[in-house]
This record gives sequence, C-alpha cells and structure tokens, in this order.
Amino acid sequence: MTPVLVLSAVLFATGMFGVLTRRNAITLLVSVEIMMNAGNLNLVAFSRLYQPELMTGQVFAIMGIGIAASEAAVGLALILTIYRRYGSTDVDRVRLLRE
Amino acid sequence: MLVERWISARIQLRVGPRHTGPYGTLQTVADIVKLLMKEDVRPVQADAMAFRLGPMLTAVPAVMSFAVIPFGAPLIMRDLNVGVLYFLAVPGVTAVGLLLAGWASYDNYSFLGGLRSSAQFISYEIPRTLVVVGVAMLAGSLRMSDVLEAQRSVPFVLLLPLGFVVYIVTTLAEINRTPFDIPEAESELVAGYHTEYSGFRWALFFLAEYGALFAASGFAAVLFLGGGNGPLLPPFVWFLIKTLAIVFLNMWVRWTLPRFRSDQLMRLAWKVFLPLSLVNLVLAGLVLQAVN
Amino acid sequence: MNEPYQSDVLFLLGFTLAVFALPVLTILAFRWLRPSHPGRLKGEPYESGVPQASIPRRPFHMAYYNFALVFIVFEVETLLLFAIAPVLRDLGWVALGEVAAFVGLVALGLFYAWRRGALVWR
Amino acid sequence: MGGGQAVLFVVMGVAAAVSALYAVLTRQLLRSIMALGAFLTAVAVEFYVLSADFVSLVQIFVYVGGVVVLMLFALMLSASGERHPMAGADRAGLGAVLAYLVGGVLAVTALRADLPEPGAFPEQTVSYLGRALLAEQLFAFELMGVILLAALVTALVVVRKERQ
Repeated sequence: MTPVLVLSAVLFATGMFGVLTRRNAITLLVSVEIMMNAGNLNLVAFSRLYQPELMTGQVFAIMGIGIAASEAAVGLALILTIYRRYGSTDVDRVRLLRE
Repeated sequence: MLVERWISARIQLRVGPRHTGPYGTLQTVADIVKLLMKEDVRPVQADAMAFRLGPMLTAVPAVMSFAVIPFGAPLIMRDLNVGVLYFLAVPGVTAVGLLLAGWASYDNYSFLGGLRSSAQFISYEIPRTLVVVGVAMLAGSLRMSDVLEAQRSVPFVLLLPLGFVVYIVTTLAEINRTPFDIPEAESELVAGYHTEYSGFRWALFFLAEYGALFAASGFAAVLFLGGGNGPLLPPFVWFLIKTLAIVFLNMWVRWTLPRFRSDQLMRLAWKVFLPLSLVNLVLAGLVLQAVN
Repeated sequence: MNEPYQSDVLFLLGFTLAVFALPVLTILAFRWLRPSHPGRLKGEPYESGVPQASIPRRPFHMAYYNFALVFIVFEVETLLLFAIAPVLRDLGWVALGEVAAFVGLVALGLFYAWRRGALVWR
Repeated sequence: MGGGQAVLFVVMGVAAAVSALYAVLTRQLLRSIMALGAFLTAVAVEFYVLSADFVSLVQIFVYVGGVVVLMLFALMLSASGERHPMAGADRAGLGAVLAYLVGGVLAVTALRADLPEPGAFPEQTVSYLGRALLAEQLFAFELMGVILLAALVTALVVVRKERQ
C-alpha cells in the first residue's frame, strides 16, 4: 500500500502548489479538487488494510466525493456571483476592487 | 439508419431511399463513403484541441456503454459487479463533449446549442438514474446477469410500469431526439452544437446518437423486459426482438410528434419526471415488501 | 490481490483505448484522400450566411448554472441510493424506514428548489 | 501487489500526476478543466485497481459527468477564458518549494509507516457498502442527505441574491 500513499502525497503537493500560486478562482477550485482526490485515494487504500469487510474507507471516500461535489456547487455559485458583480474571477483583482 | 429513413418515409407518406442498390440497401454505405471523403472544415478561430475532442467525447461513451449489455445469456463483453452503474456513469461524460463542441466552434448557434443540449442532458439524467435505482432494489444487485436472473418469472415492466414509461421518455430526451430535440432545432439554431462540423467529425455525432439509441434500448430491454429471457427462441433472438421493438417505438415517436419548447422541456424534466421517478422509488419499496 | 477487479479494469482500459483509437485512425487515414481547400470564407463561423453578429464568448444566462447546480446535488443523492438499493431486499422495514427518511430529504430539496423558482427556464 | 496490477497502478499514477501538474500550470482555463477531467479519470482507474469498483464509478459519475460539467458551465457563463487572459503561476518557486516540502514529509511518513499486508478483499463491494451504510455508517448516510440539502439551499440563495 506504500506506493498508493506516496502517489497520494505527490498529488496532494501538486494541488497545494496550485492553491498557493494561482489567482484565478476557478483554477483554485481545480487545485482543491486535486487535493481532495489525493485524500480519497488514501481512504480507499486504508479500506483495504483495516477491516476490509466493513468498507469504512470506501464509505468515507464516497462521502468525500459527495462533499467535494457540494463544495464545488457552492464555490462556483459564489465565483459566478462575484464575476457578475466585479467582472473578474481573478482573486487579487476582486480584492483590489473591494477596497 | 436506413431502416429509420424507411420508417420515417412511411409515416410521413414519402418515398424513402431506393436508388442505391436493391431497394436502396446500399444507401448507408454510400453515405459513409461520402462523409469520409468530405473536407474536414474547421473555423479559424476554433479551439483546435476542444474542437477535436468534442465529437470524440460524445461518440466514445456511447460505444463504450455496449461493454456491459448482455446480448443473450453468455453474450456479454464483461459482466461487471457494478454493470448497471457503469452503463449510467460512462455516458454521463457525453455532457462534457457537447459543451466542448459547442464552445470550441466559436459560433453563436453552436455555443447556445451546446449549452442547451447539455442542460437538457443533465436534467433528464436524474429521473432516468432514479428509475434504475428502483430496478436495482428489486433485483438486489447491480450486476447485469443478476438483474436478468431476477426477472426469470416476472419481467420488471409488470412490477414497475411507471418506471418503464419514465425510462423510455427520459432516454428519448437524453439522446436529443424529437420531440425533445430542441438543442438542434433546425428552425432556430441551425444545427445546434454540430453546426460547424463536417465530414467524419459530423458523422461521429451521428454515430453517437444512434449508438446511444441502441445501447439505451438494449438496456431497457434488459432492465424491464427481461432481456434474453423467453420461451423457445434462443436468448440472443429474444434480446434482439425486445431491443428493436423499443428502437422502433423511439423512431415512431420521433417522426410523429412535434417539438417542445425549451422551457416546457426543462419544466417537464424537473417538475414531472423527477417527482414521478421518486413515486416510482416508493412503489418499488412497497413491491419489495409485498414480495418478501 | 483480487483477480476479478484486475481483469475487469484491464478489459475496460483496453476497450476504451480501442474505441478511442478507431475514429482517430480513420480520420488520419482519410486525410490523404479527402480534399482540403481552406479559405478565409470557409473558416468563418456559419450563421446562416449572415456575418457573425457578436462574439460567442460572453456571459450567458444564470439559468443554465441553476440547472447544473440542482443536477449535481441530486446526482450525489441518487448515487447514495444506488449503494443501498441492492441490499434492501434482504433487510426489513427498519432499513426501508431509514431509506425513506433519506428520500424525504431529497424530496425536500426538490420542493425547496421548486418554490425558489430555480426550476424555471427563463 | 501483483505484477500486472503494479504496472497498471504505476502507469495510471504517472498519468494522474502529470495531468494534475498540467491542470495547475496551464494558462488556459479550458485546458485546466480538461486536465482535471483526465486526472479524475486516472484516479477513478486507480480506485478500480484498489478494488473499489463502486467508488470508481461514483467518481466518474459525479466528478467527470458532474463537477467538470459544472466547471465548464461556470467557465462559459463567466467567459473569462478569453476576456481576461489568465496570469500564470504566481510566486511559483516559493509555492513549489513549500508545497513539495509538505508532500515530501507526507511521502517519507508513508514510507516509514509500519503498514500491515493487505489481506483478502470481498469479491462484491456493493452489498457490503450498502449494509455498512444502513448499519454502522447510518449516521454518515443521513448526514450526507442533510449536507447536500444544505449545499443546495446555500448555492441557490447565493445565485438568487445576485439576480435581485
């Protein structure tokens, strides 16, 4: 299972890299989704290791996917609203406009 | 496709294709050759990658969904543990293809057509999927062969008639066929998302539509009519008869009914079919308890 | 490890690749056979012969997003129902009651969106 | 892990990592979303390899057929793909060092962890999943319904506010 955990670490780092450096709100959301997937990968891997017949890890992975979907729905709603008001999905630009 | 043109001609009292080969049987071949030889035109401002990917992402899922359809007792490419879900999940990617194709073309009609098609697609996806949940409840499995096994005595259409009707109608809507073909309403949107496509790429959209039609009809035959189950004839023949009956029903509806308006269409999806599919779910639960 | 999962996923991957490859190869093969005369006029978007009225890169109705929004929420709910649907047959009334509570939540969501007017196409 | 499976896992893992990196680095929003779609598909395959077939299809259904579509809708409705050419990665060097430092710590922890060997896994995930959801995980199941309802209400309120 170690390779899975390493892969998940790499993906998580990539997502974090995106969150730290990008400024477009939609790309930020893309990066967050990458991080959440890294987490789900871990959950599924651990589901195989500990009490596989209880499926706890897989249940939590499904929950994770569901929560990521609702987060994307709310997040994009916010982004669209902000775009309508400020004409931009660039986080820095929006911050400038508000001051 | 040829058969569809014959049927459409018969219903609309026209003469169908009859010049190429005996009774026009070679018409389809001629069409394919013509499409392959046609020029591949791409608008200059189009996004090249999305323009190429769009038709692929609509056609490939349609073909891939055939992987889990049992064409007869042993004739199934792969009997997955989650075959039913696979059949519903994979064609869902089509919405991405529609949006991409519409956006990439850099054309107002295509853009609007792509948005409308995918909005319609996702709206009808929900009631369609919910109806299948009812079937999975009765079958007690998501594996295609188990679904067939559960219908050995009674096909599910008798237990869930409402579900069957909802499934058929939402499927029609999902693959953009009349009376639900607003997205490509010729009178308002030229040809919708595939306005800018020509030659083989256009043929891919066409293939996607027919592939999806046959796959969805075969799926309905398995889920509700018991697929290959039947007396005397071999399973494959029964499967074919049931599938073609549903395909014919589709074509008949297509060439008879007029088109809905897009607001009517969306209202229909959310305010009629979604509640109906919830009712179907409750009915399935009651049937389940009655059977136990 | 478990054999069935492995062979399933290998089959699905191979099938996907084949299905993807077929149209790509056809397009490439016929590249030499079909004519190609790109021209300025041909490269213009086709809008029934009328010159393009506006750039198709502009913000559009929020209504489309509304539908996508309601769609994704209901999709997750449907999938959760898919997870429990197969075992419902073997469990009793209690399980059915639990599922009924969940379906009630789904219906509540639908009712709210309906009252809110999110399901109206404008 | 067995031989064939290990190869498959590595190939899809590389595909996932590369598409994730592309999604994070590209300057075009459309490309970024498409790369996300490829990444999600690769992860779905990984789930299947790890014998989570149901989760894998949920991933395809909800993410590729749902979240990616949602993002494309948002992109098209805000149409910022062309009107505002996106800035590239900002403070890329510092961000990369920081992010991959965290990733490295995680990876080292994983390498040094003392994990048990994976045992046998049920042939049919679905029935176990369903039972778990209706028994041990019932709270999570009903909570999910509430969360989704809350998300629906919130998002509709946000979108609606703007219209008035």
